Formats: sequence, structure tokens, C-alpha cells
Amino acid sequence: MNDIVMIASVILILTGMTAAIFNRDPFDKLISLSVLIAGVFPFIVERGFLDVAIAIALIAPLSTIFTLMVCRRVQV
Amino acid sequence: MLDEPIRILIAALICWFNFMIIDLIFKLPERGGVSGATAIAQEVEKGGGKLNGGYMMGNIVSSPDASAGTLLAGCGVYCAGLPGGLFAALLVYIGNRICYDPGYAGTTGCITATFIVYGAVQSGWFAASDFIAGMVIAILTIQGLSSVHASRLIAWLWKIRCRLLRGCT
Amino acid sequence: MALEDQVPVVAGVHMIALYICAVIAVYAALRVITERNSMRKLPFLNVVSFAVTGIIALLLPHPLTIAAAAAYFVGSTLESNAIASTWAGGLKRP
Amino acid sequence: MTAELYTPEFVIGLLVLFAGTIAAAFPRPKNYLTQLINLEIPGWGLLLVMLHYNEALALFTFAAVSVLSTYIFVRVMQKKEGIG
Repeated sequence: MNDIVMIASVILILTGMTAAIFNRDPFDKLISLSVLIAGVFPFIVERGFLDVAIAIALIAPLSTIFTLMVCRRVQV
Repeated sequence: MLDEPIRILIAALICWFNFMIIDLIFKLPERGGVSGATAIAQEVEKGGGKLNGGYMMGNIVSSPDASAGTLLAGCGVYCAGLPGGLFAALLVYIGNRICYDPGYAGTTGCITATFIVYGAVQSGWFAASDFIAGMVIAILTIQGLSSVHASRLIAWLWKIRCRLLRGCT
Repeated sequence: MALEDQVPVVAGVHMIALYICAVIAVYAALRVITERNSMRKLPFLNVVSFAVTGIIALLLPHPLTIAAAAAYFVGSTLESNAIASTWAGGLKRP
Repeated sequence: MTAELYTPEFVIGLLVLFAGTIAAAFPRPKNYLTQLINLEIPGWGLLLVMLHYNEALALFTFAAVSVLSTYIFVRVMQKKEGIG
């Protein structure tokens, strides 16, 4: 992979991870987690595993949806 | 062929007009399709924007519409030519059905964008990768820069469309 | 094993498009983590998803890449849809 | 099997794995939901580390098992706390 795309993916992963650790609201944590997932995909595609990329792209939202079953907004 | 940055800017203009015209014809700024789109519209209005623009931004977020169709048509033509673009239209239709949406705007946008991109590539003036980068720039101007100004712009265009075609309430 | 010995490496002529996608992805990610309101983060997340779809398609030109890009885009959209619907209380509320 | 020793995804995967493990061990608002969301971060780090070894079937299996374990944790939390 060329360098600029790799640096961009690393920045996406690190910002997503940091924001997902330090946020306190569950919805903010899930949004930051999907930034992290967006950074993982160029590494998978660059290795040539397109079938793995399809499977993980279809499976990963299920995990978020299962987690959302116990999320509930604080009533304002 | 021109230089690559100029080609990308022209392709961004073409993509912007393509998805904006199709979204306005299919009445995306009229109401929120799912409850999440309505929530995004209300939050945008609370931050100082217009409600109709917020509805369209929420609809773009929560289901693949003509902008996603334009991007995937560019990807399809870049990877596999004209059959790739039509296959991308089928995938956009399936994705719309997954997200509880009728899916007419996305499929129509994908088919028209396929023919636009394929014609531009065949004419020799553009490469298909220009349209992918152009669509990313075009969606940046709507969703990414400032939600207040973008929603005001979409509300102004929606008012013009109501005066011209009078299909809206 | 992998597909990478069958498909050509990206040629050097389309590099500027790839760089534009990478820069826009980083910019939108920074906007996501600096926005305070939880619902106004979702349009910036959509920009990240568009840019990553463009990166996927530009990195490896192969016919299966269309399915990968569409699957990633639909998955990300479904995730945003579920987050917004749960925040609005559409599905799970009694 | 390993072509080179330190590919970028290996290094960044180890970093994400350690940081996510520490974050899952000490969740900041101390409840089960935060711990469950923090537990997904080292999962993605482990996927990046496994990407270094070029095994497609391992990646498939890991993704499927990760989602199933998330579902089981969610059911356990609903039984235990009576929420959802």
C-alpha cells in the first residue's frame, strides 16, 4: 500500500480508539467505534482478502445492533 | 485529456448536480423516511438550520440514496465497465430494501450515473477514478463542512423545486 | 492464497484521487470526534464511510471489489440507521 | 509463512489490543454496558494481528464467533439486570 493511505488508516484507527475509550455516552462510544472499523478495512482490502472484507462488512453491524438492544437514552 | 485536478473538479460538479437533481425530484427533503432521519432533522434545526434540509441530510445518512448510487456506479465502472455499473445498481436496490426504504431514488441515480460515467469515459475526456474522488468531494460539501449552511442551501433549492414542479405540499 | 497475485497493482496515474479520498477521510474523522452533539456526528460519519468506500474501490480494481464496496457501504448505513433509530426511540420503546 | 517481521498492521494491532484491554479492565463509568463496548476494541486489534498471518478462514471464524459472543453477553446482561 502506498504511504499516505496507510498513514490515513492509522490515523482513523487511533482517533477512533482514543475517542471510543474516553467518551462517556454509549452512543458516542458506538459512533467512535465505527470510525475505528472504517480504518480497519483498507488493511484487509490491501492484503487481497476481498471475501473476508465482504463477510466482515456484513457481520460487523450485527454486533452494534446487538449492543444497541441494551442501550437506552437518558431521559431529558 | 486535461490535468487530473481540473478533471476531478469538473467531475465533482457533474456528480453534485446529478444526485441533487434526482434527490429533489424524488422528494427527499419533504419528510424523514425513518424515525432516525427525523431525529437528525430536529437536531439540525435545533442547531440553527432549516428543517427541510435536515430531512434530506437525515435521509442521506440513514439509507443509500442517489449519492450512494453515484459513488457505487463510479466504482462499478472503474472496476468492471458498463456491466459493473448495472450490477452496482442491483446492489444499491438490495441495500435500500435492507434499510426499510422504497429505493427508487437510489436505483434511478445509480442507473443515470452509470450512463453518465460510462459516456464520459468513452469520450476520452475523463477517467472513471475522477468520478469516485469527485463524488467524495461532492458529499463533503453537503454533509461535511457546515450542517447549518448546507441545510439552508437545500431548503432554498427545495423552495425553487416546489415553485417549478408543484408536486409538494 | 490471496487475490493479490491475479490483479494488477494500482497504476501511478490515479494517485491524486486516492490521496483526496484519504485526506477527506481524516478530516471527517477529526470532525466526528470534535462535534459535541451526538446526532450531528452522524453526517460526518457518513462522509468517512463514503471516503473509505472510495479508498476500497481505488486500491484493488477487481470485479469482486464492487461487492465489497457495496457491502461496506450498506453495512455502515445500516449501523447509522440503527443508532439514530434507537436514539430517537423508534423501535425498542414500550 | 511470515514474510516480514513487522508489518504495519501487526504493530498497530498490538497497540490497539493493549490499549483496549486496559480500557476494558478499568471501564470509566463503571457499568456493564461500558465494559461491553470497550471489549469490542481489543477484538478489532486481534483481527488486525491475525491479518498479519494470511489465513482467510481464521478471519471468518473469528468474526462470526465475536458476534455470537456479543449476543450471548447481551442476553446475560438482560437476564441479570432486567433491562432492555
